Amino acid sequence: MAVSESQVDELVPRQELKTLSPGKTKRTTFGIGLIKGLGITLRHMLTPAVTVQYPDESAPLPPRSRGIIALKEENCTVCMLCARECPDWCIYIEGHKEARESVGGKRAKKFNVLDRFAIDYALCMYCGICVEVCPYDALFWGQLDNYSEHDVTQLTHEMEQLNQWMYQVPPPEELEIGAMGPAVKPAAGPPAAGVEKEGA
Amino acid sequence: MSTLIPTTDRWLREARLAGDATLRTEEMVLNIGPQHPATHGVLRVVVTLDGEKIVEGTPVVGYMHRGHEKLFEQRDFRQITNLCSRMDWLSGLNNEIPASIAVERLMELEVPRRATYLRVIMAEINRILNHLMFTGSFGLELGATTPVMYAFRERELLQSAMELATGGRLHFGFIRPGGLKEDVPRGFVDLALRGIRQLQKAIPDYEDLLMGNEIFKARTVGVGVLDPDLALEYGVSGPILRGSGIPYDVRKAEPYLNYDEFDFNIPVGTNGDSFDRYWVLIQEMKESAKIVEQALLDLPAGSHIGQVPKRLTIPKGAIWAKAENPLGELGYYIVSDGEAKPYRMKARTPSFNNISVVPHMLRGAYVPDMVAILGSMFFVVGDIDR
Amino acid sequence: MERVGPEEFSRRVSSKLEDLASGFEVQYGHVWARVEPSRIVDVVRTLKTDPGLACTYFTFLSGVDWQAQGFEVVIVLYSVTYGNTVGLKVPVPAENPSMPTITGIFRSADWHEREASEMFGINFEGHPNLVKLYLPEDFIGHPLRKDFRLASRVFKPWPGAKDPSEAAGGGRA
Amino acid sequence: MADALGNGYVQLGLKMSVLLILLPATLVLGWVELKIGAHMQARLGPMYPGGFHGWAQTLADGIKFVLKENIIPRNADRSVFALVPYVTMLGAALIFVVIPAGRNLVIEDLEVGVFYVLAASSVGVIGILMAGWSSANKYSLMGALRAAAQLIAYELPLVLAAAAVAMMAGSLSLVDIVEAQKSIEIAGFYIPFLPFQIVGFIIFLTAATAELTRPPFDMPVAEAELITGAFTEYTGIRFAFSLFAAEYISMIGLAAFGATLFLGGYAPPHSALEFIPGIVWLLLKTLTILFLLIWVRWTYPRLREDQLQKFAWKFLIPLSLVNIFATGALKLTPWI
Repeated sequence: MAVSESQVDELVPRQELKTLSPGKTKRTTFGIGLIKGLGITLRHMLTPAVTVQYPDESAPLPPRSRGIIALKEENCTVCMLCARECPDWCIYIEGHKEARESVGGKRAKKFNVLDRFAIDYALCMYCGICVEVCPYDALFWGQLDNYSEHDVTQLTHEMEQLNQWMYQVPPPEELEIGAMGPAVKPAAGPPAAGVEKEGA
Repeated sequence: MSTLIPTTDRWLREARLAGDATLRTEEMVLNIGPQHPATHGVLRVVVTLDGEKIVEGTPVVGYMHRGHEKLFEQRDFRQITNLCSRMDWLSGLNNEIPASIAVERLMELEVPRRATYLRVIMAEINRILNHLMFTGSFGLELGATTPVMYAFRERELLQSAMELATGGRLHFGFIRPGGLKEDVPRGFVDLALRGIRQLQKAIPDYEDLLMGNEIFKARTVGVGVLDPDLALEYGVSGPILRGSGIPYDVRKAEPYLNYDEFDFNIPVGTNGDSFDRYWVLIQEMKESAKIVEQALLDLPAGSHIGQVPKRLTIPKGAIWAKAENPLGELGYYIVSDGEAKPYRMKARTPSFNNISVVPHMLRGAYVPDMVAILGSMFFVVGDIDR
Repeated sequence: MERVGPEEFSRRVSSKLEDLASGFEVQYGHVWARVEPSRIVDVVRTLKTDPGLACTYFTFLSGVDWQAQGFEVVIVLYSVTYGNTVGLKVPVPAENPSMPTITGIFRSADWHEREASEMFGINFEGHPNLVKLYLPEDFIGHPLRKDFRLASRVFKPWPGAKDPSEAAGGGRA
Repeated sequence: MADALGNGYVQLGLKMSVLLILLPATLVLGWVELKIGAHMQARLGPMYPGGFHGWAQTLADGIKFVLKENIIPRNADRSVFALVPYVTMLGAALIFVVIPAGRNLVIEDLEVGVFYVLAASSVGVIGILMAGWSSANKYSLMGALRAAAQLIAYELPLVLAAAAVAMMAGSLSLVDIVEAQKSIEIAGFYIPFLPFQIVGFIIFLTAATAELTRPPFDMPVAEAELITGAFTEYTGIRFAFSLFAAEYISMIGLAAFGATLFLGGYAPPHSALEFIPGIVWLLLKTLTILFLLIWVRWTYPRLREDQLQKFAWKFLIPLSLVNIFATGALKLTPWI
């Protein structure tokens, strides 16, 4: 039943295989293990605790932490990309068209105006695809780890709230040494979020 | 209404009616779970007991079936990577890797070297996180409440390294076909190294606190022995299979990413009992720490994602791609009909096969052994049910 | 035992299973073959017991719904000894899909067959206990069939269905 | 001082106060256990209730238990079910009757004090058995049966360990036992029985832990297996009394008993320290034993019931018999 060391090499021939086996660890020397265990707990009792007293102090959140999705309303062009890429169908967008006054003889331009932008956080799975795909830097991850509502329906947050959360968005961070961005920027592809923010 | 257990009066009355006052014995059917501390999650085990001895034990699954395979068919691969991590929530990143590998092989995408290194680093950190969780919870199941707290202490640094890079603590969603979502931020390498060093310093404590403990040995050595042939027949994989003495590890048997460039060992148990499985788990953490160390110190400069078209349309075909999840062999069988969404995506999760062998191990064990067996089968219910 | 590459292993498999299976090919390092339902038990038994193949490791069994073309049951076995994977594709008719069980050879197939049976409605003849695994007993339908629509995608309109111009009032930009 | 204590009314008042401080003592011990356990696990434990290091945590827990609904399962044996908290509490509290806190500071100095403590401490197990039987729950039943089996296995070593001490002292009265320890005096230092009875002390601690159904011998209430075993169906104040209060009271009781037997009870370590009341010394010694019990609890995993039986019958009982034999030999050697 047990496999010997020599058999081991035969069993997986693809690669050189080094194995370890429990061997002596199983043998019992009565009492030593019990005393060692007591020593470990006593040592920990005499060293300071490592926990953070949560409501009073909270561990710092890293800049990429996925807390809430904030909307920079001015940047949104109602392109619907985020709503389409969302796996959970939890982004609701409504907008209308407006024409800009012609300036200096130029032709009047039509552009989209955002009327409603809502995210249903009850459905959201915090994957961040919407932030990733947004081509105009309108969506950001903000840092917030303790927001909650009394009712599921209230978890659908509208534009005002999402705008407010822009204040929770941390500044962009530097990348690790050696980072060179995507290999070759795909022609029409959205660049990765981190790089994008760094440039912003 | 019939009672589960006859109360004093009823029993005496029945005995008198039956004309004899002698005590009779009968087997008792006990439902363990779906809400029970030993099944961490919603696994249910129906056991037939003869006193404290288990005559028959059958796991009942499905309490957490979320229909991942159906959901996969409605999503493209960027969305799928985010869904994959929800199957086995303790090793999210390891779940995403084979899905991406499958797409990369089908589309013949090239993954930059830096991305591969980072994938290995994060997959191994994730493996350590997963193993720490199970070393802790196994102690908890045997009544030792302290190891789990130490395990969480060690988890914290590595967990925050992962959080620093991906923004998530459980569901990373960091792997993309062709590379990674983005490059890691500055400070990741330092933080991860610190986490690894702290872990390496703490592992002797785990070994002394539980593995060296005579009570622990009494509870685990010779308990829940899994025969290697039975394990193979049931497709058991991961630390459990290796605990039974079979050195099958996808990282060595069919190297993916660049695992063949790193120096690490495969810990293998000798007789497949709960102790061996636990031992394998602890040793694997050491080995993973070695891999992470090598990869971190050797991390090349470069891109985090290869040349990937904006819209991933998968060529027609089928592929079976697997990887070594912390809990065993995780694979996806993907059938594509040339669309962005897979036509069929079967997830072969390790816990499913691992748990299906449990009835054989429960037979003849005591109720407390059941806890030791289930605890050392290292399963995540989301991974069984998908 | 010497190490065996997938091509060499494929030759072995095809020579052993010549009259039982067809369509041998190597895809991404794995050996695949097509097997008729009536032959599947023999094929699996040969794969498991033949010392030159030794596919003793049961990986998974599942199905694919090819709609009008029927179903395809996929069985993947692995040989720990030789480090090779063998995949079997078993075509099953769309009407009354049925194939013999392989639980006699791999007891592990029990749960896999139960899952495939509830998800696709494939009958595994001779299975000792072909009841639902995941789904509640009174569940109607087979969720992984293509004609089973995902309810959440039916009841809710797609928020992204609108054209940007539609969302912005219907005119052309 | 001794005269004042001899006064009947003062005695009565003191006797009453012993019982009155028991409940608060459980709250304090509960808090101490929470804190020690937490620090052993590299955390802080309760920090908020009451202000200073969460001193009021157990009090808040108690209030919560009082406010909770008291549920009796429909199939339960109602009267037995409701009686359980009284039985477990009574068994635990009875121990204190004979524990001397001073030469005269004892509720009743029974001639058979050792015997009485051992008898009283096993009453609690009857409570567990009643709880398990009356709950009409399979987990509870298994827990109760385990508790009964455990009692039988561990009562014996406990008795034998105490018997060795009684042999040393030549009396079953706890006051006499303490006085006997005071009589061993080297340069003013009172030497307790501990150095002579180190094996007996370890046996006593092990058996007491099992008797208290505390880890590593907490199989009757194992939460990972039986979900607090016999008390699965208990809620609210009944749960608090039958599980926590009873456990902590009997824990204090057995620890005080152990302190009396092995550590010299109310006797100070040196004759120059006689001016400090005996109750302080008793308390300190009791706390030492309590710390040992708590320490063990937060370190070890749980044994299995059959392993525990094996351990008790095949190791502990023979060992305690050898201990008794050795004690007899010690008594016969002329230099003691």
